[in-house]
Amino acid sequence: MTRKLTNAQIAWRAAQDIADGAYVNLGIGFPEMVAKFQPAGREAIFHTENGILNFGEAPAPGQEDWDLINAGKKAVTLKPGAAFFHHADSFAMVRGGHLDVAILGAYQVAENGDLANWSTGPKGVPAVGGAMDLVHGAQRVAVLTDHVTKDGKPKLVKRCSLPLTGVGVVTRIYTSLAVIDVEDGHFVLREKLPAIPLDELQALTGAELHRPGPITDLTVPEL
Amino acid sequence: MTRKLTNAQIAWRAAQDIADGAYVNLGIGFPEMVAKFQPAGREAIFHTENGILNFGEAPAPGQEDWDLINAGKKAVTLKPGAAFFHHADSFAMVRGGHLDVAILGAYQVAENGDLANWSTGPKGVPAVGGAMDLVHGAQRVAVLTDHVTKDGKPKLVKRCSLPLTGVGVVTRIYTSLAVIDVEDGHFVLREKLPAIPLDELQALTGAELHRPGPITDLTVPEL
Amino acid sequence: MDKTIASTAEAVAPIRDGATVMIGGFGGSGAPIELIHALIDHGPKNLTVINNNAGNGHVGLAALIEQGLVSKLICSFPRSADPKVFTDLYLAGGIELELVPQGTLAERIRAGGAGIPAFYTPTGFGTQLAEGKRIAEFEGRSYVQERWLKADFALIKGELGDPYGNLTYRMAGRNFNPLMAMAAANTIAQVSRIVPAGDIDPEAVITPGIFVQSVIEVPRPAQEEVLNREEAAYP
Amino acid sequence: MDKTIASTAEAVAPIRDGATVMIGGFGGSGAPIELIHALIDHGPKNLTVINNNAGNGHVGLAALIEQGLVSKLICSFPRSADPKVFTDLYLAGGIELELVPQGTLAERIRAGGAGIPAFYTPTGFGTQLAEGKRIAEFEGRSYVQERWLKADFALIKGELGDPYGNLTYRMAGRNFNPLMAMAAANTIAQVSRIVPAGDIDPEAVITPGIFVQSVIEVPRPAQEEVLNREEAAYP
Repeated sequence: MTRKLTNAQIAWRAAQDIADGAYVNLGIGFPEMVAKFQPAGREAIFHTENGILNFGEAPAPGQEDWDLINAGKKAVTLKPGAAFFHHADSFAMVRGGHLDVAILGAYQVAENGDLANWSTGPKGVPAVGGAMDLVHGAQRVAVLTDHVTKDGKPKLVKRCSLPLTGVGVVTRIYTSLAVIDVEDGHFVLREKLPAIPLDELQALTGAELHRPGPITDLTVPEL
Repeated sequence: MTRKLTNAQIAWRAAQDIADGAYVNLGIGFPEMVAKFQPAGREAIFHTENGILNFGEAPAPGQEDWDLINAGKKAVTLKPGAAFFHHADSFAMVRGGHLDVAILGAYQVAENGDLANWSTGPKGVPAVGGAMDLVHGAQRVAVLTDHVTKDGKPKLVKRCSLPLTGVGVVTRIYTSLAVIDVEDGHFVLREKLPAIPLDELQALTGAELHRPGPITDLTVPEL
Repeated sequence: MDKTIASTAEAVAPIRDGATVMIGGFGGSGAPIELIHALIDHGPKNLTVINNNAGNGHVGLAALIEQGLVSKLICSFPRSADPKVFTDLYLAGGIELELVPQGTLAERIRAGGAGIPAFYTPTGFGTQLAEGKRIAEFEGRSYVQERWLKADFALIKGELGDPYGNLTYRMAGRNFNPLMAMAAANTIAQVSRIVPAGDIDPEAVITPGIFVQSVIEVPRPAQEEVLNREEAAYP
Repeated sequence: MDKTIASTAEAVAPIRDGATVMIGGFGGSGAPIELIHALIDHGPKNLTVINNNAGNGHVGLAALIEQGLVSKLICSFPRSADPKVFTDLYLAGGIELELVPQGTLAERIRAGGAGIPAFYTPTGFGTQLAEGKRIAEFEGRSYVQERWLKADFALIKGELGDPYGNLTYRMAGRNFNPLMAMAAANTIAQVSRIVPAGDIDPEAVITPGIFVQSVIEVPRPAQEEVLNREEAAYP
């Protein structure tokens, strides 16, 4: 039985929650994978900070147009019904609450919804991009993450120790082991891998997992 | 000898100070006449609050397009090089200091540059339009006005008694008798009609007319 | 995705008593006359309306006011060639007026759409229209704090629309329409023509569809100025 | 009116030591490479540069930094495929960095252009990037006060330009360019083609000419991404 979801599987699970017609911003990197798992019959319109709505997949190699890129500076294509706009209008969409879902990566998420995903501390060159804007305004702010760090420490914590991206902003967390909502300052467990016992999941989580309702099996296809 | 300029002559005089290539907003009504006296060889680009740059004269009767109007809701035409934009961009041009000249009418102008031109008091329906915006941001804010009210009272005063449009905003006043600058809280007389003696002009003005430099004859063609 | 709706009546049906409704247009240019008339037919009461003006003659916004559906108007310039409907009601104490400088009105609406709860502007400083407002100094100059404006609905008028809600506008009919589209929870756009997705060049889109909830085709829309010259009245 | 200028060298000649210069583009898209290279040839020192990024490889903004002309950078994301030039200089203490969230950067630039000295945003509240900034509550939610950004010069890249300075942009090359045009005292635009006045549909103009001081035609402009794949370096 699956003991841990791959990044693609986490992205697949997140994609199942995107409603037909939703406006969605996917963070640079791993969250970008969500786009390819959009369920059939449900159309999501993807937004990128640098001024495109309704862009599509990467072009074939050699077909790139470097004025047609996403926030990760990767070449994209357009779908019918696309639109271009400048950066102030783009972030009006974000900050003004017009996006339905923003999906980001995380270093840490706290049970009060605080997110840390832009800086691992004072060393190196700091860079924030649009993350601090994206956590405000979208109706749902979801996080995709491994349940623990590479050395096995919890990424879901009582309080973030790393520099914050936003305060009380995360609404749902899709991890390699579970689906967890943030409600009233608590982690609420919604789904978990059948192979992971509850006490083991709790031990890998830095704050209490509340269970006010039923816990569904987290089942994801092989990808 | 001319004892008083007509409105057209006041507008003509104001037009002589508009430099080639200037971006200009003309207030509704009497200031709109300035456009037709633009000196030959000097091109002014006219801005209207409702979102046009580089509009031209009224179309022939019957040729009006009611989506192509100015801030006074009069039909206009376009010149080559025109542009349309929305109201927020239009007032970004105004408030952001991008206009060279705004020319407005006045009920009263005070020697400290205060302008009252939107309300004659609490009775009736108040209406302000773009006047309070236009007095901020343009490099020069000029006023066109009769020197006195219909019943002979000064319109150039020590302090405005009517509700203000803006505080310390007017830089030059073109009246039916004179051209007066506002500098350091004083009226500075620059030009006057030769037929009007200085003491008579002072008597028709509600605050002292300073004369730090030469006073030129205000000469305007018959129009 | 298909945001198109068959009729103006269906489009305005969700607008309830007490709603705040932004209505696009500057005077008659860009004014969504057919949507306003559909709203009159629908008949919600105690509306707060945000528009630059207060209507003209007996059609469009003036007719909405004349039918007694508007309890408050937020505008910059409630004068026109024939502002009798609003003037009479206002002087009789039958309608509340919040007067806002035109540029501040535009910026407050944009702020509502952009998630900016407040901003500072030089406009209005030292005037009656800044009374009671917070003042701050930046680099020695005084500014007035103004708040965002949002609405439950926006009724706007575009030229082309597509099923995604992307819009273009006709000449200076643009005015407040793109801003109001941003600032309303539910933006209803009448357009002269609905075209298939992809027919509007993505570079030519003025209002991206994310700001629009419904699109209704109204071919050959009425111009308020023309209706008033014909002395039309609605209903 | 004719705002066209014959060469990029002539266009950037007024830029002096210590100037604040906004440079359009997001990564390489919409980046005015030829204007930046002309600025390197011109060679003013101690520039403060505002751009979303910190350059990539050894061309464009990265080359400007590599030549030692930039003393401060205001940006949101100083990372790229090859940010070595900036990274090395920053870690050696040779360049000052003001890090600004991307949406706040865009809004601060727009505010500079629109005469809005300050505004409130939810972005950054409770984070390091809001430290020392004024906080205010509106309807129970906390917001950070941010100030406008203006510049002495903006170097931007358009697609079409006309003698009045009206501009269009190519696809997502639009990004920060129209905002920077508004916020700089002197906006210099390179365009792929200068067309006669009237050739750009007034409804298709993205940057009205009032925001632009000079227009230079640079046919077939270089793309940073392509130059870097060729491992180009400037000068």
